[in-house]
Amino acid sequence: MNVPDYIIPLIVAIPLLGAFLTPLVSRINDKLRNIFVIIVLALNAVLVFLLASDILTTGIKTYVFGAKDLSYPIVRILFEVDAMSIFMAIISSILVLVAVVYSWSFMEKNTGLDKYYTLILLLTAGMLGMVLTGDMFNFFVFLEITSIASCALIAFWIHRGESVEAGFKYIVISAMGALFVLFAVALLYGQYNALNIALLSSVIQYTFLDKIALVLLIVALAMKAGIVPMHMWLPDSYGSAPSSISIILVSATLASLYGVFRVIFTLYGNVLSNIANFGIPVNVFIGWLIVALAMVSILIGVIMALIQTDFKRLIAYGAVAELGYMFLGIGAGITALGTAYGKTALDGGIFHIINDALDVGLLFLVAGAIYYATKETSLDKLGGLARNMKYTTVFFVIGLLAVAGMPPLNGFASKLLIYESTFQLNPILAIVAILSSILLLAVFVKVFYSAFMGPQLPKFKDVKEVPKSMLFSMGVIACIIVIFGLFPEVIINNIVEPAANALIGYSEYISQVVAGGI
Amino acid sequence: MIYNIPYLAVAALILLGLYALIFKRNLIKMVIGITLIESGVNLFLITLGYRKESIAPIYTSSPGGIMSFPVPQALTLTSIVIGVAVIALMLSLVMHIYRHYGTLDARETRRLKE
Amino acid sequence: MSGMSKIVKTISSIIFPFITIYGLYVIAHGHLTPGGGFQGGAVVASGLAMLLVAYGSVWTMGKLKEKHLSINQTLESVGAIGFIGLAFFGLIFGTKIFFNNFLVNKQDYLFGATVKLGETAANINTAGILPLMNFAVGLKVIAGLFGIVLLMAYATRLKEGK
Amino acid sequence: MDILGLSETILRLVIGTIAVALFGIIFGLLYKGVDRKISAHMQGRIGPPIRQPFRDVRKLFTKENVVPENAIPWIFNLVPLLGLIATISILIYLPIGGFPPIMSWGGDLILILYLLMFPSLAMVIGGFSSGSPYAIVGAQREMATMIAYEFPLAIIIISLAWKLTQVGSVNVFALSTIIGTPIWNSVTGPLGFIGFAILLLALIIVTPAELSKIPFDAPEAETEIAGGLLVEYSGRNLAMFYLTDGVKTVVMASIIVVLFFPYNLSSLPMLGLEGGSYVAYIIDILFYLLKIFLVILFSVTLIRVAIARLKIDQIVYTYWVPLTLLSLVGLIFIMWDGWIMNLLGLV
Repeated sequence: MNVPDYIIPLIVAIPLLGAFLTPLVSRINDKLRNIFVIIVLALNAVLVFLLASDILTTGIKTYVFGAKDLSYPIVRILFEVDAMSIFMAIISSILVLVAVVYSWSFMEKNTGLDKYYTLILLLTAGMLGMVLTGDMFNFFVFLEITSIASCALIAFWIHRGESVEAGFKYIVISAMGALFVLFAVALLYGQYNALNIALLSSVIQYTFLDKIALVLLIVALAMKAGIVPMHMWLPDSYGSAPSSISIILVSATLASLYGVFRVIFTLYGNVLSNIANFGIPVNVFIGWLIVALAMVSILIGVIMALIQTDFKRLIAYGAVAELGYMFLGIGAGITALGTAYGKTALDGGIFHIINDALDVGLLFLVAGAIYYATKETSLDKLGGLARNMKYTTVFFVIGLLAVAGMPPLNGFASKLLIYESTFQLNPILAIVAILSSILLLAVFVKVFYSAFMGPQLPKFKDVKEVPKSMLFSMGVIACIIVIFGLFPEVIINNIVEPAANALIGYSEYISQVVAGGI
Repeated sequence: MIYNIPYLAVAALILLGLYALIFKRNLIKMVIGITLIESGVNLFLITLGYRKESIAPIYTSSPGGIMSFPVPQALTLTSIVIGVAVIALMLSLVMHIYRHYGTLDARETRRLKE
Repeated sequence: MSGMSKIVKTISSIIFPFITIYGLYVIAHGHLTPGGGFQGGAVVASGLAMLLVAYGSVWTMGKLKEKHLSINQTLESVGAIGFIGLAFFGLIFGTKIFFNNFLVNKQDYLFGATVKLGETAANINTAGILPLMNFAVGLKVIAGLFGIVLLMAYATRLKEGK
Repeated sequence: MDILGLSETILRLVIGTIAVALFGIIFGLLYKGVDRKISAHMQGRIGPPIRQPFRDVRKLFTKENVVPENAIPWIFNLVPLLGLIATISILIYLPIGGFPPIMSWGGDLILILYLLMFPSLAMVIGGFSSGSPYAIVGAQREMATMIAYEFPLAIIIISLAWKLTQVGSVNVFALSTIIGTPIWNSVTGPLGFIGFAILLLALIIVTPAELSKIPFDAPEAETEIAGGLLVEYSGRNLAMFYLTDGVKTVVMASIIVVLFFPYNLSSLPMLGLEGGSYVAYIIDILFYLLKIFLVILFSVTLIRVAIARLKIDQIVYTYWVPLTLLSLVGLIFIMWDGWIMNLLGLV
C-alpha cells in the first residue's frame, strides 16, 4: 500500500501538536481532553500502521525537512525509515495508546492531568522521533525530549518522596548519557563533517576517535536502556512511576535500545568486519562484550527479582532480565554475523523486543490495577485477591507465563529462537538462559501466591474489580500476547524478519541517501 | 599549541563535571556537575566550528572574509536550549527532594534501596 | 522571599522596559543576527525574573491571581502551537513539504522580500516564515521561563510559610 | 484442494491426539499398576492387582468433588484439567514406536522441557489455591524441586543439541531429527561415549523428581504433610491429577527412550520386514512398550524401593550441586570428544 511521503513527519508532528493543544482543550472539559488525547494517539497509530505496510512492501523511505529533494544532505535534517525503525514505532504507538486508555480510570482522581497528558504526548513524539530519524544530532534532540518528558512523568506523584528521588536519579543518568551522546556526535562531526547516519556510515574509518565515539555511544545508550551494570535507575523509576507511565517507560527504554542497534549495525556497519586488536574482528569483540553484559543482566535481574518485596520493583528487575535476553540474541547475532544461526539469534532478539514490551507492560498494568484496587504495592501486605479480581488474575497469569517464556505464549516463541541459536555459539549461554527463565517463572509464581492466593485478608474483603477502561487495556495486550504466541510464524515472517534484514543490510540504508547527494 | 587550549579546557570542564557528579554528595553540586559537563561539550562543539581569523556567520552586512561554520553553532544553541530545560527540571526536583527529606545530602535521600 | 530595598525596586522598574525592548529586538531580528526566539525570550524572561527578585515572591504572589497563571500557560501553548502550526502550513501551501518556507520571496506578503546576493544592508522584511517562527518561539520561551521562575519562587514562599 | 488438505490435516491431528491421549492414559495406569506390583514384591508383599489404578480412577470419578472453604473455587477446579491437557499435549510431539510425532516444528525438545513444567505448575497453583497449610508447604516444595531439577535437564538437552549440530544436523531440537541420528552413532571416541552415559544417568536421576516419586517426593510426602499438594483434592479433580501422574510417567520414559534408545526392531535386516507394514508397526510398538517398561523399572521402581525419602534441602542440594556438576562434566566430555581424538591422531 502506497502512502504519501509526508506521512513520515506527521507521525512525530501530530503528537507534538496534540501535546500543545491538550492544555487548551483541557480548559473546556476533562472528558473531552481524554477523548482528544486518545483520538490523537489512535490517529497516530493508524498512520504508523499505514507507513509500516508501505515500508514493508516497498523498502526504505526518506523524508527531508523543508526541502524538495536530497540535495546537500550534509545540512538537511532527514527522517529515514526502514523496517527496524517502523518495528519500534509500532511497539511505541501500541503501548502508548494502551497506556492512555488505561489512564482514563487509573489517573482519574489525580490533579494536573493536562500536564500529564501533554507530557505523554511529548514523550510519544520523542520516542517516535528517536526511532524514525536519520540524523545523529536529531537523535540526540529526541533523546533529550524523551528524557525530560519521562523524568517529569516519573516524578508525577510529587507528593511521594520516592517518586521525586527516582525522577532525580533518572534525570541525572539521562542528562549524563545524552551529553555523552552529544560528545560522540561532535567527535564524529569533527572528523567527517556530517551528522547524517547514512552519510557518516559511508565514510567511517574506525579511527581512534571513532572508537571513543563508539564506546561513548554504546555506554550512554545502554545506560538509558538499563542494561547491567548501569541498571540502578531502572527499578527505581519503573517502581515509583504511575503504572500507566511504567509501560510507556518500557517502550522509551526500548527506543534507546534501538539506538544501540542503529549505532552498531548501521553507523559502524562498514567497519564491523575490520580486524581490531589481537587479530579479532570488531564484530566478535563487540558481540562478546554485549553477550557478556546480557548474561550478567539476566542473572542479576533474576536474582534481584527473587529478593524484592515491592510488586513493581520486582517486575522492573524482571524487565532487566528480559533486556538481557534481547541483548543476548542481538549480541550472538553480531558475534556470528553472516551465519545462519547468527541470523536466527538476531531474529530472536528483535522478536523478543516486542514480546518483552507486551509482557512486562501487561505485568505493570496488573500491578497498577492492584494498586488502584487496594492502594498497596508491597507483596507482604497483599493476599487473596483472586477471589474478587478474577479478570486481573487471569491477565496476571497470562503475563506471568509469557514473561517466563512458557508455551504457547509469545515469550516462548522468541526465547526459543534465542535458545536454539545461542547454544551453537556456546552451550553454556543457552543453559543459563533457559535456567534463568525458569527461575523467573518461580519468582512470578511467588508473586502470584502472595498477591492473589492465600486466605482472604479482612481489609481486602470489599475490594472490587477495576474499572472497564483498565480491564480493556489489559485485555488488549493479553490478546496480542496470545495471538503472537499461537502464530509466531506470521509475526516473524512479516515484521521481525524484515527488521533483522534491515539491521544487517546497512548498505541499503546508506544508498538511500548517499546515491542521491554529495 | 594555542589552538589546543580550547580542547584542554573542554577536557578540564568535562573531568571536573564528572568529578563533581561522582564524588560530591550534595545534590546541588551534582547539578552543577551536569552543567559543567554540558558546558564542556558545548565548548567542544563551538571549537569544532572555529576557523582561523574567521568572522561570525552572518550574511547581511558582513565585512567579508572567511566565516566560521554555522552548523556547530546551531547545534550548540539547540544543546543550550535543551540544557536549560534539563537544569530547570533538575533544580525543581532538588527543591522537592529538600521538601520531602529536609536535606540535600545524597547519602540520606535514599529511600529506594537495593 | 521578601522584597529588596526601595533602591533596587526603583532601579529595576526603570531598567525593566529597556530589557524587554532589547529582548523583543533580539526576537524580531532573529533571522538577521545570531539572536532568535530563544535568546530574546530568555532576555525578556530574565527581566521578569529581575522584577520578581526585586519585589519578592510574597508581593508577586499577592498580585498574581490563578487567572494570570493560566493565561501564562495558554500563551506558552499558543507559542508552541504557532511554531508547529507554521510547519503544518508548509504541508498546505506551495510545494507540500513539512517545514516548507512558503512565504519566502513572495513580495506581496510581510517578510517576503528577496535577499540580494552579495554584501547588503540588513533587511528585516525577509526570510518568510522564519521571523514568524521566532515570534512563536519567543512567546513560548518568555511564558515558559517566567513560569519556571515563578513556580520556583512560589515553592520558596511555601517553605518560608511553614 | 487446499481446504481438503487442511481438513485432512485437522482430522489427522484430532484423531491422532485422541489416540495418543488414550494410549497415554491406558498405559500410564497400566505401568502404575505394574510398578506397584513389582515394588510390593520387592518388599515381600503381595500388592494390589495390576488393574487396581483403573478401579481407583473409576471410583474417584463417581465421588463428590469437595471444595474447601478457604479455597478459590475457580482456580481450584481449573488447574487439574489444565495439567492433564498439558501432559497429553507433550505426547503429541513424541514419536511413539514406529509412528512419527503427530506435530513437529523447530524446537520440540525445548517445548517439551517447558511443557513438562506445566503439570507441576498446575499442581503448585492448585496447592496454593486450596488454602490449606499442608498444601501450601507442599506447593513451595514442589516449586523448589522443579527449579532444582531443571538445571541438569537443561544441560542434558543443550548438550545433545550441541553434539548434533557438530555432526552437521539441522533442526536439532526436532525429535524426528534426534531419532533419525541416534546420539551413540555421533560419538567419535570413548570420551563422548562416557559423556553420554553420564547424561543418561543424570536424566534417570531427574525422572523420579519430575514424577514426584520417592526419594524425591517431598512435595507430597503422605507420612509427613499428609499428601501435601493434593491434600484438599478429592473426587474428579484428584482423579485428573492421578491420570496426569500416569501419563507423565509414560512421557518421561518416552523422552529417555527417544533421546537415548531411539532404535527400532523393524529396521533390523534379519527380520526382513518392509518399512511401513502393519507387522512392523506392531513390532515397533511392542518393543517401544518394553523399552518404556525397562526405563520405568530402573528409574522409578528400583530407585523408589531402594532409597528413603530425602528432605527438601537435600533434594535441592542433590540437583544443584552433584548432579549439575555431573552433567557439566558430561557436557565437557562431549565437547572435548572430537578434539581429544584429533589431538591424539585417532580419527
